[in-house]
Amino acid sequence: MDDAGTIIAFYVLAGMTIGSALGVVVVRNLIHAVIALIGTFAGLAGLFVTLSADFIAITQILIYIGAISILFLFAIVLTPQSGRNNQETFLRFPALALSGLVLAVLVYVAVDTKWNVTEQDGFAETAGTIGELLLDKYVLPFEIASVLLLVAVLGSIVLVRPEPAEED
Amino acid sequence: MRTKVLTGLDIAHKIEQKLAGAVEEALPEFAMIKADRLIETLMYLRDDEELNFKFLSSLTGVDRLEWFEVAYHLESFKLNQSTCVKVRTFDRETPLVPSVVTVWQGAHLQEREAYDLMGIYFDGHPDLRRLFLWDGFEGFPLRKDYLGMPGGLMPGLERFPGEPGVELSGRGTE
Amino acid sequence: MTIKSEPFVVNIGPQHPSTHGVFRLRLTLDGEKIIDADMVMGYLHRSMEKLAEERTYTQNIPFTDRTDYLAAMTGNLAYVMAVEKLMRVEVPERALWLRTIMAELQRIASHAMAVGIFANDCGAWQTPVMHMFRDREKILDLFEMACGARLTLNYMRIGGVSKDIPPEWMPQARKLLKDLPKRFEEYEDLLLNNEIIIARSRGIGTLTPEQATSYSVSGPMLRASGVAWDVRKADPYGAYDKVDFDIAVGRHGDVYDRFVVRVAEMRQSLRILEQALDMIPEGPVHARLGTATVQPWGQPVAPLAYRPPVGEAYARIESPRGELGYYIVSDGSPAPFRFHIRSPSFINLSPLKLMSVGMTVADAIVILGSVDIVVGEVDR
Amino acid sequence: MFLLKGEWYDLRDLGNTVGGLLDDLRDIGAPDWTIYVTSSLIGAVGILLWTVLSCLAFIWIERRVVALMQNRKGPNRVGPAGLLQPVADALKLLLKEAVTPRSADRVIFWAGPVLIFIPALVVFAVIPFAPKMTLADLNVGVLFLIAIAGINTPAVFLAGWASNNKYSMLGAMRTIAMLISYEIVQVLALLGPVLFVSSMRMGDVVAWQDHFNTWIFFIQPVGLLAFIIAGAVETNRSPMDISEAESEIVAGYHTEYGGIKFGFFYQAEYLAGFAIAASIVTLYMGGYTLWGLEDYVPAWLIFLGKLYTVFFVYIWTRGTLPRLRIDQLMAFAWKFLLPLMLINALVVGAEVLIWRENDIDATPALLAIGAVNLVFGAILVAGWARFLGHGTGKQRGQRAILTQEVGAVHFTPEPAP
Repeated sequence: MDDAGTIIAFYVLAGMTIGSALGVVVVRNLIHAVIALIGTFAGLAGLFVTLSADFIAITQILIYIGAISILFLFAIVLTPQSGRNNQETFLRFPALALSGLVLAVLVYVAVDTKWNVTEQDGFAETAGTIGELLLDKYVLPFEIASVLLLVAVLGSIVLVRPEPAEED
Repeated sequence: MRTKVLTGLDIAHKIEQKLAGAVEEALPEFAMIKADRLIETLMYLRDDEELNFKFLSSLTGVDRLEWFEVAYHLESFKLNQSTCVKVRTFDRETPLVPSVVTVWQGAHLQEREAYDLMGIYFDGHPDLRRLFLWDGFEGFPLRKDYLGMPGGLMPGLERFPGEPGVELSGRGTE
Repeated sequence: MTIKSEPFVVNIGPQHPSTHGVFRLRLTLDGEKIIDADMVMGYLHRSMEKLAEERTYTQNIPFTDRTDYLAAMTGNLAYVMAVEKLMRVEVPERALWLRTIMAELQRIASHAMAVGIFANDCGAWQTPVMHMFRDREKILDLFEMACGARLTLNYMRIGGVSKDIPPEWMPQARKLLKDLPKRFEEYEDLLLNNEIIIARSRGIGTLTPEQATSYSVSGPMLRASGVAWDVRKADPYGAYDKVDFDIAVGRHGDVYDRFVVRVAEMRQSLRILEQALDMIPEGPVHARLGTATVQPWGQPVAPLAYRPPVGEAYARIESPRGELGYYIVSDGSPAPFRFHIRSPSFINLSPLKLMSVGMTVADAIVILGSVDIVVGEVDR
Repeated sequence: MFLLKGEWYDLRDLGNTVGGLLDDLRDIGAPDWTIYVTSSLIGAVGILLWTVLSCLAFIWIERRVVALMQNRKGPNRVGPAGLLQPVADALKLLLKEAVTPRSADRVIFWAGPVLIFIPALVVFAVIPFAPKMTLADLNVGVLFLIAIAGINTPAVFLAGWASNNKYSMLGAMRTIAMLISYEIVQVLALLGPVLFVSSMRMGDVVAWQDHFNTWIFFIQPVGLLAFIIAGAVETNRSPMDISEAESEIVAGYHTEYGGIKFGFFYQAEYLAGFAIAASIVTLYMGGYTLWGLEDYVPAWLIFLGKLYTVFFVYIWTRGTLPRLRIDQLMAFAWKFLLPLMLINALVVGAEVLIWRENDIDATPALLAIGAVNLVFGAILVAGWARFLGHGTGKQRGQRAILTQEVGAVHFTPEPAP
């Protein structure tokens, strides 16, 4: 896995991910920010590919680019008078501090963890393995996630349901 | 079967029986209704069982030079009869007649058209705007005195190009 | 609580594939739902009513072609009938029959377009229109044989028609009449029973008979609302009192019924034509007009012109689009003193807002298609 | 014939030719990465060439065929029988000025056509044109198809939004609503083949169909139907072309695009159509196999033949059917196809489980499954339609009432739905 191609790909993709993630924060136009977010997702999917996690990579594209970004776009466009521009807010510095904190924690964990390095090849078929794990070892979190989604669906239906007419 | 045409005299007779004094003038072709009693007369024409003029076929303005008149051609589907009544106003600056939108919804567009082209104002019309011409258009083109041609010609005021007008008032009426 | 999106205004037209001309519909939308509809017209306004006041009665006939250019015959017919009423002219029998035949051919041609374009508005990609064009072309060929023009025909004259049909006209007309029923059957099969068309047009743009009457709606739209009113039957002109036909009436007054009524009327027109082609008598096609009404005018040249007596006349006929009326006021001069067209396309638009509020954009297009407007006639 | 097996001049599978070339490269001692790059370049260029040529050909075919359906001639002036018309059109699009509306968002406006074109092309990477003619036979190929098609959604939205035109916006919104709904249907429909084959590799799906001498179409008729409909939605084909409904919103999300930018949309639409047809052929209709004929006839020709046949069906519907309304289309996805596909997935799962657990012979098992699925599917479709109030005779066309009575009123209010 340590051939030149993978390493180059890793740095290119990492640059793309971080660059567009920065774009999300910096760009003023909300729609442009969503585009940058799509770039982040795509970069992330590429990173998964370099880890030979192709199922996760494809799912990343399917769910995040195909659905989540659309959700953002809908939320931006359909909110009346949402305005398309980010305004300066006083929350800027607290947010910066918070994200700095998160970064510090992540870096610390990444450095501190003893990463297992195995000589074993990547999974040939990741989908099957993930499926088995989901329905076997991690069935409880999986089911809880399903219930959560169901509640979310019901909630959104209740939200958009037109009120029954008062008259007649 | 042919449509029964109620002449102006017939219809004037009917109206006078019910609403005395509402008819100003009755001719074979039409009955002229007084403007202030127009709505109740037309309501009567519409709702009376024997008249039943539920359908406003045509509404249009005519510039008779001395006065403006609005002609209403009415029809009844049930009784298969038709008639024509009119209303007039002598004011040339802002001719004002009552709007009949409350009687027939179909008058809405036709009154807008008459206002747009003939400059007849309809009192009580919900949305009296220009229809074919744009907002801010000057004058009302179907009026006989609308614009002149170079050389002082006023084509609308002549009988026909090349034929001088003899008398101007109330032309087209006998 | 309900979530509403910001209302926004969409202009359908003046340049839009399905406004049938330069007509503009301003829709205020909440999402796809229409909350307000406003018509803007006049892009094709040629001020015919004013122009006609400076032209002789005969010179005005071409204007009537150019109002409803898909049904020029009926436009001609209504106008000359109004003038004849004013002049009290007796039209010869053969001319009456010819007028009837031409008007019915024109009705088939016009309804074919209406039906085809309606299917187009529903989203059928040109195919129905093209098939309808095939039949319409044949009818236009017949018109060309009779009067030399295909679209703006200028065929009717005050007191008759411009000229008699040539001898080879009849066989060709009969051949067409033999072909058409088969085609109509095919169209009825393909369009009337089409699940998607039914889904798109049932229950859309419904008008009750009371609404339709109050809004001065006429023609197929009125009949689709269930009112059996057809001027051809109620006040027969031409030779309609001598032929046998039915009034086609709809059931629910929705867009689909307007479509059904038009298809049924094409059938009835065929029925009229079949009888008329057999019953048409020989004879002159133009009335002899006395010198009392035909007098020289103007100086120095003095061409002849009709001078109807002082008075006014309102004549109405059943054009393919509805009740087409001409209101003419004469002051005894060779030109009309007032010339007003009661155009069915224009007045049938009055309930457009009523029909389209609460529907979606797609429905508004279908509703507008079902009104079957010709913008030349809306704006005049 | 069999002497050819695997030689570079064996045109039955162009993979052999490329393989021969790569072997030569290896022989002269080129480094691994050159071989890697060469093979992917050849594949990419090949696919690009093929799509462009097919597009040109099918633009002509579509116009001629639809013209035939409409009693007219279609393009017949440029070149023999109008064959060069698409080329002329393409040239015209290339030469036209690329206008950007002043109020448009310039960057996204430019990005729109590109973002739409790339996924439409990338999809073909996983399509097996012949046994050795797959650019990248991913082991999640089926998912890849859907994921890449899903990139279309934000691209369409961005194109519509960036145009700053209300028609475009409406079209974009419609497209998104439609694509997202039908993507779910598509995924559920594809569960059928995937469960049977128990692999998401496209090559495996074809191999499975070849091995059992059956097309998945025969054991998944309802699934194929749903997939075809979802495919029509995805490629904006009639009767689901509401996102660019010409009679309503002019051209939908690409109203403001002209010149070659429009050309991109136009070609992307064709590519999407080919991709859907290719997926149908691969997943449901046996791919490049035709019961042994692929040993004699070039397999990729068989594949293309099937592909064009399926694509022709889309042209056919375009020439014949009117268009549905957006709410009807959404209702159809959520109320009709989605439950149907959920039940279908359940049934397929049960069938596969029973088959596997009991070690039944393939032939009787497949016959039984096919019969069960056909009957069950038919009952389900008819029953569900009836449940939703369709096909109960209420929808039949009614004729007008004929009457002689002037002034009578024959009105019955429409019964409430």
